[in-house]
Amino acid sequence: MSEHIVPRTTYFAVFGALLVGTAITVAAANFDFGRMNDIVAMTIAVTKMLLVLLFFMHVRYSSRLIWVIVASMFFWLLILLLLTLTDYSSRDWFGSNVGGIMSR
Amino acid sequence: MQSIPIPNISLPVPFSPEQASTFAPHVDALYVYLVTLTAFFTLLISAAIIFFAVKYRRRQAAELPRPIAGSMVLELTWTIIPLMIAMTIFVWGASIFFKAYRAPQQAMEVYVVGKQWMWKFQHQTGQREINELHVPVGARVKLTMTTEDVIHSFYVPAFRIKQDVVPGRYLQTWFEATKTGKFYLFCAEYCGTNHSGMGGYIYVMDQAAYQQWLAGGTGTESAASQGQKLFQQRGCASCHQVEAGGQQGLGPTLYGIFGKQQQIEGDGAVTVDEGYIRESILNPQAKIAAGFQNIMPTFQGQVSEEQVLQLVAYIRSLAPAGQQQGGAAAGAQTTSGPTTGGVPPQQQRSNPLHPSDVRQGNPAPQAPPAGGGNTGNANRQQ
Amino acid sequence: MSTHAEAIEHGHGPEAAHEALAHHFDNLEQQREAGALGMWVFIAQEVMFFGGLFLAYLIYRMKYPTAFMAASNHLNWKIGTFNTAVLITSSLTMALAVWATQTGRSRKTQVGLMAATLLLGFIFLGVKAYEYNEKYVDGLIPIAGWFDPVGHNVHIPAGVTTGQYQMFFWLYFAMTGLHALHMIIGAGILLPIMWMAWRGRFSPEYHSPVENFGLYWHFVDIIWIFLFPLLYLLGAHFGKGH
Amino acid sequence: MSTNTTAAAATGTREWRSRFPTVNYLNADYGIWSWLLTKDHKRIGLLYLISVSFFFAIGGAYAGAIRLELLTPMGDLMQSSTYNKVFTHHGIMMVFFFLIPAIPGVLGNFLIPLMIGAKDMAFPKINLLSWYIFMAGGLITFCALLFGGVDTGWTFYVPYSSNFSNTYVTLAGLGIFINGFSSILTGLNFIVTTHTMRAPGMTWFRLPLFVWSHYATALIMILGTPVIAITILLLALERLSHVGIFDPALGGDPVLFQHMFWFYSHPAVYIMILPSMAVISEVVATHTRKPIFGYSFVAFSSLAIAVFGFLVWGHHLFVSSQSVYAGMIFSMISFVVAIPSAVKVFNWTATMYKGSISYDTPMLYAFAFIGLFLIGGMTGLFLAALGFDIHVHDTYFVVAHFHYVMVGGTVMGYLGGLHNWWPKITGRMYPEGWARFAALVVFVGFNLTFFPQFLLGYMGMPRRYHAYPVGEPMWQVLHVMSTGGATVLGIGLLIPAVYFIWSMRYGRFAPANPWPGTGLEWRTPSPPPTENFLVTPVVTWEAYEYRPIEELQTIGPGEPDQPIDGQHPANRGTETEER
Repeated sequence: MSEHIVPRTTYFAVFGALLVGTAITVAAANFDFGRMNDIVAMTIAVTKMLLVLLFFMHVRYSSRLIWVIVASMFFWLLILLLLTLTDYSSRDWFGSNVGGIMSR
Repeated sequence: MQSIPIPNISLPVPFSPEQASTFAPHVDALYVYLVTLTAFFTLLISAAIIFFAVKYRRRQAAELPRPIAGSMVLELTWTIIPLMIAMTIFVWGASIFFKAYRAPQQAMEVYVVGKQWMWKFQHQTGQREINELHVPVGARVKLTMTTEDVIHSFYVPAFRIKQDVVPGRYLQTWFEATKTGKFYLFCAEYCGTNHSGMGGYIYVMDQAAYQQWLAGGTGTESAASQGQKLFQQRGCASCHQVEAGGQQGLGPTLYGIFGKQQQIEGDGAVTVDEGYIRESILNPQAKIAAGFQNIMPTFQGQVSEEQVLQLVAYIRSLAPAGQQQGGAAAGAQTTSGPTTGGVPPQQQRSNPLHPSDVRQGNPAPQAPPAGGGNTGNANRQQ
Repeated sequence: MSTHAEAIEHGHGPEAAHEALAHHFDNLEQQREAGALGMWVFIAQEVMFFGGLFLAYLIYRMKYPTAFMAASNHLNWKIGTFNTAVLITSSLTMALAVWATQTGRSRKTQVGLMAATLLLGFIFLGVKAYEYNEKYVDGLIPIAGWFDPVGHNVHIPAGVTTGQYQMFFWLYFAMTGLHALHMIIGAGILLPIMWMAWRGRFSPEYHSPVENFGLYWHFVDIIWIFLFPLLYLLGAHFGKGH
Repeated sequence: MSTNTTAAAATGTREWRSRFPTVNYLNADYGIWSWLLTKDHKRIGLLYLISVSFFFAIGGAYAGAIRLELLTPMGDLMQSSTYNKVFTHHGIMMVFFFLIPAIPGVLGNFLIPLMIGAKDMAFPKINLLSWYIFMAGGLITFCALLFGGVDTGWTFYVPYSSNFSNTYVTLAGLGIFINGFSSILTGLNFIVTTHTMRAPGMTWFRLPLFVWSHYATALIMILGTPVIAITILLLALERLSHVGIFDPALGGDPVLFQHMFWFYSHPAVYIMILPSMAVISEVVATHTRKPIFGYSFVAFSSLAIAVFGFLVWGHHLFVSSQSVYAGMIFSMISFVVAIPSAVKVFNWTATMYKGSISYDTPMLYAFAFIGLFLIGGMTGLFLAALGFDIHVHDTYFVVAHFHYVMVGGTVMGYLGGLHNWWPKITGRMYPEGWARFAALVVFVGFNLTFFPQFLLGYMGMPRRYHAYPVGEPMWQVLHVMSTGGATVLGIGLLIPAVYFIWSMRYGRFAPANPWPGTGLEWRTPSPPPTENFLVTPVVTWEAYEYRPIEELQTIGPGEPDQPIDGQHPANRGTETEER
């Protein structure tokens, strides 16, 4: 497997897209979309991250093994976040008090 | 879940603590099931290994057995059957868990505060105890618990109940004792130096003895009336109305507020429960009732966890008769009167674990002589 | 993915004698691949390391949304935006540095691009230090005894406790501090790589250190891409409503 | 031949040298720096062997102190504050500095490159670095214990560890934090090595199961360890700044610490047991002369354990005020994760069917492992059952359960593995008779120590108790049994320590393939040369493909092993001294 050389123009294009993404996320933050605020911000951040991963970090041109590693690190991060959230988001479901009230 | 009948076993199981609550037979039945399964599989595999080891022992140094690659049928068999057995355990275990965590609506309530290294109890009727809890047999007892310092765990082996208490939160557990007697209470979550000394007894008494015990206290006040005093002392009344129909003060009127939905500043509403009241006393800025100013000072550090619980009891009592939440089923009436003998709990040492290790300490400051409670000799090391 | 088998097919050839080839590898291709794989595995580890902080952020953010928005308002989003642009630019120069070694550009180009990366990294850290100082002036350092926003005339809105405020700043300092630490470590690694580049060690055949360092630097950039909206932009609209 | 020991040894050496290359990894270089600066994975394995043995001895001494204290219910041997430190030190030393690094550090480092036909790990310098990091972490923690100790329990639960304990929590935490990076780097090396360094013809499904299991272990090390690192870092920062994200005073939740702690520490249990399963797979195949029944099921069950092991940490929080629904999810997945372990046990048992089963010491440990791990695993199902766990959580039942897994599983596997590869590591045989005797002593002592603890736990004895009720004579009876068993176990563990050291000087010389096994490690001389194989091996056979011994090739110059001559392998060595 010989390595792929990404043309310079791609790098500049990605750089431009990242700057635009930053501008959009800053602009969007000044509007209140209610519950969508976080979704908008995170969508932009994930897009920017994918650009960096795929082009700057050459994942787009890498072996399947690298894809598997990238996928698994997000998978494990999601395990950590989501399974912990199952606890915090459902603490109040079971009766009003049992299982815990947060206070202070 | 409740529709599934949970098996129980009332025969004594060897090497198990007494069965003294309604949960105990259920837990023991599951235990017997699990031990049977384990014994079966251990014997099965051990027998197979011993049989193979003898039958197929190496007889000649150079022998070369025929290789066997594997068998899909066998693999699937010993994947699926254990999985199904495991799921039966899961369902059984979960059904007991649900039962243990679904607190009954009508129950006698006791407030519990864990503290390095003692358990403090407060009855709705005012009795306070340290490292001892007197309860009537056959009554449902709901414990509302918190801790003043680190995490502790309320554990009564004979009742098969355990619940960690976490600082900053109220947690609940409940039991219904089925047997009179004296049962160990332990702290099961490691909590520091004298962790193994943080224990005592649960006294389960028949109704008559329990009423006698209740009457045995001198000058006991109900938790609510203690809370009422605090309410006055701390000047809460200058802002909060406590009577029906009175004029709204600077803070919300507290009459009848318990259990209601309260609109708060910003969005949303909260149910006024123990946790919300506690939060509002200690961290008043956190959730401000809609339409009020953020002017209430915090009482953090000025009232103890026990006193907060008394205030909670008082605010709960501010409702038309009959609508009070929960309700102390057994002995809700405030009792006070001369000591009539009965059970002399003062004789009981609170620390069952190591009598040699009991240190004489100062009386717990927040535990005035209360009915039947061990007061002075709590195993305090600060 | 090449194993020895392929390696043998490729033949040991003249490149087997390359000075950078370690004794236990068959050829540079295998060595390069092992290096890149190792770096990716290391990055996976880093993701989980920051993951713990993101988890804490997520939990408390859910519990105290208002407090986090209000506290976030004390961060200067303009400075944050500037720093984001700086870091993205440094990622670009690093990507170009990798490109320069891959295509065998002059060592001046290689070193120049790396120096630009380093410089941008220091600008980022300098701005960060300025921001930290600002927080110090406002009494927002979340250490017990130091945290005193009220005493520094910082307005804390209703419905928010100072404890929750402090929680936000604790997480802010932990997350940005750890990120900054990664940048400082990165700068420390980049220096010897620049030295190697100056000595003309890198060529289209051998440039693993630059490539792997690039992966690390981009990863640090990605962390910031998330920290920026989560910490700085959270409360941007909140201030307007009040 | 000769009756003089020295002369015999010399004769043996000469004969041995005539058969095998004279230079091996042990005598290639001399001097302390040739060890401390070595990049040879085999020497690094030996460095780990020395250091984990040291930490195991310390942990074991603390265990002895615990058992002595519990002989009586009164808590009269030491003060409660001392006792709390003793069990904390026991846990920290055993978990972080013995159980986690033992098999991967010693046997994994030594064997993985040999088994896949590589000259070394992919990153030899990082491999050495990971040992230094391990030692730095270990010694810092050890200093914390010496200066005055830690009394939080190895679980470091907040807020006790953050705001209340005034012992050396930060220093010990720092040691564990540093040690985490050793684990991460070891895992990184295993993964990259397995991917990129396999010999020609060594496909994934020709890999010994040892490598599969270590690959799964490495996954957990990479993805789990960083989370405990950040958790301990946050705890240390909280102690330093006197405030932090777990502090209830800020609205923090102490239970979040437990989530983050167990996110690593539950999978860490699989870091401890998977390498042991790796050893057992090899030992069972070698000593029954049969391929492992259902190779691919055993291989994939390791990966399944690694993945599902990450989804069950909440079963440590059933009574910690975790949500009831989260408890249900974690409980259910906990039952699922038991299945791959069960599959392994069934497959090992099936491998013995129609095998040629030897009673050599490694196989005795494999028998012990299967039986004890079965009990340990089944009692894990007890604890995963929500309603049942309420009663036994934080009692001796839990203590007994994890000792059945950790000692009955990991330590048995470690000892079995050490015996199995001792001839390869040192080029000498251990004394078989003593070894079988010691295995029996360990087995008996182990069961006597830990079985009573199941009963104690169900009767309600909480863990980490310095004293227990005097009014319960049965509790004391069981504790006395346990202490008696611990004495036997301790003696059983001392015997191998003595004869292993003895055999390094006086043991019979080992042939390249004493058992014989089929793996690549058995096809190179004992001890192996520095770069493992004299020529790059080309693998043309499947895993565990047993053939008549004459057909087993040795890699490189040197004769194949002698045909099996009816002698026990221990007597089959080239050294023929009469004893």
